[in-house]
Amino acid sequence: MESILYNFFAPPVPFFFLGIIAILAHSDLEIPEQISKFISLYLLMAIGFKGGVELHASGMNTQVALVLFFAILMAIVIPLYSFFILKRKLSPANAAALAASFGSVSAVTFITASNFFSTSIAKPGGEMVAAMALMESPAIIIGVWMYRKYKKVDMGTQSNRSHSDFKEIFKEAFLNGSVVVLLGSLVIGLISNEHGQEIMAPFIGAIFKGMLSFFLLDMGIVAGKRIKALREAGFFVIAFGILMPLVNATIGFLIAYLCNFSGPNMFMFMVLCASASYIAVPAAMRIAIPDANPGIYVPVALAITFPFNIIAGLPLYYYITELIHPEILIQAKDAVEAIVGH
Amino acid sequence: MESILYNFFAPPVPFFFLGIIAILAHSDLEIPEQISKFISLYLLMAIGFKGGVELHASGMNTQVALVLFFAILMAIVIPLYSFFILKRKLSPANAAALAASFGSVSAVTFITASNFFSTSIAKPGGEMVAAMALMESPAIIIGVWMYRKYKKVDMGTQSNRSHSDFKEIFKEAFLNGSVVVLLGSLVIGLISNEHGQEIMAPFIGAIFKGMLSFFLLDMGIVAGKRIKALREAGFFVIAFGILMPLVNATIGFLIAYLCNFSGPNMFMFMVLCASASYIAVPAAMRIAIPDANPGIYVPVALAITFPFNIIAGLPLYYYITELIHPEILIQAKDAVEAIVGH
Amino acid sequence: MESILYNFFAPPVPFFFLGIIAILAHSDLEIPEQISKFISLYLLMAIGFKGGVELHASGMNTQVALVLFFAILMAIVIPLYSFFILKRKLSPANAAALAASFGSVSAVTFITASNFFSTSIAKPGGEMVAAMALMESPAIIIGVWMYRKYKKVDMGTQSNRSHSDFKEIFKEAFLNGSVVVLLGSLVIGLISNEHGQEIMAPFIGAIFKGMLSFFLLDMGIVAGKRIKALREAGFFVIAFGILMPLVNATIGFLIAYLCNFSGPNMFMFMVLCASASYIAVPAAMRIAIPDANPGIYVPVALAITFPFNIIAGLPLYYYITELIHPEILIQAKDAVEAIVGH
Amino acid sequence: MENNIKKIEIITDYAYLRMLTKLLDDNEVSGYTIIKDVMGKGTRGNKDGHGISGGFKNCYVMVCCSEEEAKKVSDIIKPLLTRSGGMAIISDAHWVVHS
Amino acid sequence: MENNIKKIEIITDYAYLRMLTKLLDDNEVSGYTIIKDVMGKGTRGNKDGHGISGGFKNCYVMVCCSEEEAKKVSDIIKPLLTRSGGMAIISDAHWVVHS
Amino acid sequence: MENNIKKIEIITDYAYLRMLTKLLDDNEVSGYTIIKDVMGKGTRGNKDGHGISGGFKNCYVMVCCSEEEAKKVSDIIKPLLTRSGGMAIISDAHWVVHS
Ligand SMILES: Nc1ncnc2c1ncn2[C@@H]1O[C@H](COP(=O)(O)O)[C@@H](O)[C@H]1O
Ligand SMILES: Nc1ncnc2c1ncn2[C@@H]1O[C@H](COP(=O)(O)O)[C@@H](O)[C@H]1O
Ligand SMILES: Nc1ncnc2c1ncn2[C@@H]1O[C@H](COP(=O)(O)O)[C@@H](O)[C@H]1O
Ligand code: NA
Ligand code: NA
Ligand code: NA
Repeated sequence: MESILYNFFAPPVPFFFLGIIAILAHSDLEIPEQISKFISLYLLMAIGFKGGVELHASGMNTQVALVLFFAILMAIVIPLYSFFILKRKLSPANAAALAASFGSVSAVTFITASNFFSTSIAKPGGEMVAAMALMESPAIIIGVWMYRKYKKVDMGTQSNRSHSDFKEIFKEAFLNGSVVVLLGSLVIGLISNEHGQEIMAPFIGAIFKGMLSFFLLDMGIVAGKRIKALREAGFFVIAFGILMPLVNATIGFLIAYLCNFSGPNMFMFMVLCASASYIAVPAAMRIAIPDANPGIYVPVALAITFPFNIIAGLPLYYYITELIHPEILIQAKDAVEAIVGH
Repeated sequence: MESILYNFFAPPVPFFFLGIIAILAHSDLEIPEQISKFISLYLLMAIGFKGGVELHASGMNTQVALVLFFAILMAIVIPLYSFFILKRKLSPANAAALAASFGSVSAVTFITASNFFSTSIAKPGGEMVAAMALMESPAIIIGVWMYRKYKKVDMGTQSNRSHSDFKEIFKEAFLNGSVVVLLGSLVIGLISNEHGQEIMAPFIGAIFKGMLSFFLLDMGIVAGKRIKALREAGFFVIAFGILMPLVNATIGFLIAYLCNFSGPNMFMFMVLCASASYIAVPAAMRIAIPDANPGIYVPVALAITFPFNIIAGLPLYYYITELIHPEILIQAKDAVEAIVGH
Repeated sequence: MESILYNFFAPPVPFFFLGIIAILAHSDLEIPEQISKFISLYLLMAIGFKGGVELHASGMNTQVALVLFFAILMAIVIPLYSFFILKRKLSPANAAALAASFGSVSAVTFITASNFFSTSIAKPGGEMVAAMALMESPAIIIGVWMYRKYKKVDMGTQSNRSHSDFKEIFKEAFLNGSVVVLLGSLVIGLISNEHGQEIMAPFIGAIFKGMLSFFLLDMGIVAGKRIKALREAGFFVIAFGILMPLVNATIGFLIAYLCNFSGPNMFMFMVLCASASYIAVPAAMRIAIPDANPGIYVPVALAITFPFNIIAGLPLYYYITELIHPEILIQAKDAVEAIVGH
Repeated sequence: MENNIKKIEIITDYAYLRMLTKLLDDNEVSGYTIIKDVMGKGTRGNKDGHGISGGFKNCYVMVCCSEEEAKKVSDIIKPLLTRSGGMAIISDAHWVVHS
Repeated sequence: MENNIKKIEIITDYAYLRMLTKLLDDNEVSGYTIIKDVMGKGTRGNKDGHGISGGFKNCYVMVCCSEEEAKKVSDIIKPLLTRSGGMAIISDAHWVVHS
Repeated sequence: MENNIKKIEIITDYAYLRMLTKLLDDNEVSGYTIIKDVMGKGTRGNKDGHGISGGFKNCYVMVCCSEEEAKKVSDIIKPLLTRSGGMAIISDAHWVVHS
């Protein structure tokens, strides 16, 4: 439990709350838009490169293969059952967009979760980053497919452009800027020699947490703004935004347990399953399902699920992981003692 | 004296002059606006966090309490006497806005002054950052209050909205983005454990001086542009921009001397008193006193008082501090020798 | 040969290709414009400051004087013969603009080339940065002079404004933002004491390669976009973009050989001669030769010559340098072993 | 082209953007468009756009609406613009597409 | 002032900018101007401009052309705008300079 | 709505913005508004807005003034725009607020 609070009274997390508080107090604080985009690309580049380097070190083995396989599977299955749950109360468009969000992942949640291991010897493998990269896009395709299947209106006008549209949707799903930077950096990290790793170390290592703090401040600001839109979304959707991560994390836990994932990988896999996308998916949905209301699917992912995961989810998933893999805690403590010096 | 020049032929200060020279030579050099804002937020975040950590280390003691008390007092008193001096030649609106500038502080002047201790063992305490945070806003309230009291025109139209306005003005004064980030980061630094401090160290430490150099380059560019507006301001105002820092620093010195502040704290307190705000105050003044001419109050603070403090003020205040606290110089020298190696 | 590939499978270079691939695959990836400008200014500031510090260390000697003399000479001669070659197929305006590009230099090519020495004991001297700074502008003047001499049309309207224009052109050539930052930072580095160098080290050193990676990603994106414009440019111009660097590098090599430049300086001098400007020159040309088509001169420099130099040119120039100065290779290997540890 | 409308364009100090949009929202103006990075020159001097020192940047707000709504908008923005400076103009246009 | 022209102004979701310009290019519209950082409010809620979460930012596209070309442009943008949301208006203007 | 005015809108290469505003200042044009980040397409190709390589970005300048002043502005900008490329249009408007 200590090691959990440990992460709570230390940057970057408190900056998220600073952002929310600033907005709720009607401060005019804002992070310039291009800076948000820069830091977001920076974080993806850093995490991708780091993951590639680690993947290179570990090589391809059964654990890696299992992680990647189940990551893709979850990215396909989660949006399916999410859609059928959501369809009971929402229009097919909104249900599909929200389902796609939850099937995809949140890179910032993933990165914040990595913090739990920053002083630890046990670390998640590079395959977790690869898993994240692979989980970004499939849910978008599933979401669009469900939407096409279940919406009733204007089939006439729609059918004649559905073919050209699908090319567009694949483009949005797999060629979205953030997917490209994450995957590209992963590949660059994978092919990089030691020289390259040394070269990038200060950029992706030293200033990483500071940049993440800054980004979380911005996330807090945006979440603060979006909170108001939640009234529009309604109780059902808010409950979904809190319960769904728990359901998905549980399934993630079972897979990780049955497949004998390492402790850190188990934790990160739960985080991936539990997190919802508020960057890549909304960008794709605007094009692919224009009828869906971004005033619903963005605030749920950003102002409900993201903070829920940060505040309650991560500690919970970590706690559960500890029950199965007590060594991650011990190692973390050792590492801290080794660093702090007593 | 050496230690003064020492800071002059080293970044970040020369970049300020590069900026001014570029503009006076009609170069098209410009720093993109969002970058300025980013670096300005970064500097506030870094200085706030650092101050919070140091304040946590020192804890609350008599010196801290005295520093904070007199900081707030000066932030109230300076704009009062400044206003009555300025009112002799300027309209109440301009006098109030300028008085508020001088009552508030310049974070960049403060940060540049901290440079004098970067290789030194003696350092200003975290309470100085807290003092700076507390000095940002009160002058705004005083300025607006003086303005309301002394302007004669359209009392009729004004009075009926003065109530709602005051809420607005408090918001501008205390919820200005830069105040929020500075105070928020201070609090986060204060509650942060060792883990958090380690995490932020490279971001707020290593690249800090470089970012400051960049920002000073930008300040130079803006000061260069604003210099032209000074003709409009006139001799009285220019003289005020040079003499007022000296007066305020003297009062600051007396307080620091009588209250037995440490050497570095004495120096920093003089700097806080002597500096004038060109970020938070103008932003608030645009709303609170729209009749005041930003073409007067911004150039004085930015193109007169800021460079005056950087060029002549800081060395002078440092020199005076040395007379009382010769140990800060010796320690600085020792530290340099310890680092440079002989 | 190894040491060449060495640089190829390591950041920053692969990020350039990631950018090109993203655009050719129709990804929506884009780097915000103000971020590009920030990183570009950062790179110039860092390289300038570093060069100034090194120049300070080496002092003025015969090698330095020779380097600077021949740098300026090449910046005058290259645009002259380039113009007469290009005039055979292009309008005087386009020929002059393209000639000016090739006479000037590409800071990013220079910086990428410096990478070859990042783990090496042998390093190019600070005079190479000074040479780069001096080579930025003369070609612009030559280009405009050639254009004025050889264009036939509207002499009447032109002549009466040609005087005021020349002032404008000098301003564009020597007061361009990037020239000012590079030269200014060089001077600041030159006058900086050890304190200043320490202060800037993390900012200009540690994160430099990461920032360069980011910038190359952006360069790749822009090059990808400009590639389409090359059809417009035609075969002659494309061939020029590949052959001219080879010719210029050869002349650079001969000068370096005859003047007995050190190995690293020889290599860097070839790089300076071979590279073409796509930042400072196009900015000046828009004003000085508005009839020239930026759809021709920018893509050649950016989408042909830049990638050619990065992919084939740098390794080739390095290989040739090795034939004359085998010690640079050995030292590089030693350095790597010293760092990597066996 | 039926659907005659009025287009109101407002340029004022950036610091007042929040108040201006609040005013429009409170008066239930159905739609407006904002450009945040606007510079310019007027009677209150040069707005050369440097963000950090406040008061040197404008914003642009455009409202398309019916003639009656335009009258209402004009009335509600006048006091604010008198205080904040800046200008507003109105011109004729027609809808091509509007939801 | 001869040279009567029409000015069409389109404001829509930023995500659709690439499609919109492709449409204009494919239909050989000779010139247009784009502003990328545009916020606003309409029937589809607040576009407060935060880039990273998509769907909260607009773009502005202006086309100046002859009356006939304006008809063509109106026709080609209507289906897209119906899908993407946003608005388009048309008004009268005259060339001062045009190449 | 009294107060008939003319609105001149100029779009040209960003590199020429400094010259253009100098021209307006030198000729004592009382007010203008600038938008710096403007892209577009015209006879001189695509301005896709990438800042570092120059020549691929536009600026937008708007001047509201009386009819006579508009004539003057038209005359003074024509030579510059002929050199720099770009376009200028003029249309009718009315003051709502102007200091
Ligand atoms: N005549 C005008 N034409 C275009 N824009 C104007 C005009 N007058 C003022 N503006 C804009 O309105 C802003 C504020 O005007 P002012 O309050 O007169 O300084 C200026 O910075 C310009 O952007
Ligand atoms: N009446 C209007 N006047 C000005 N801009 C509008 C208006 N209606 C909509 N817009 C703009 O068009 C965008 C999309 O509109 P909508 O699809 O109705 O949400 C809004 O965000 C506004 O920027
Ligand atoms: N017909 C038009 N409608 C709107 N904007 C135009 C038009 N023609 C040119 N432009 C703008 O003016 C810029 C320069 O035009 P040009 O000099 O023709 O390449 C273009 O990049 C566009 O932003
Ligand atoms: Na998920
Ligand atoms: Na003060
Ligand atoms: Na060259």
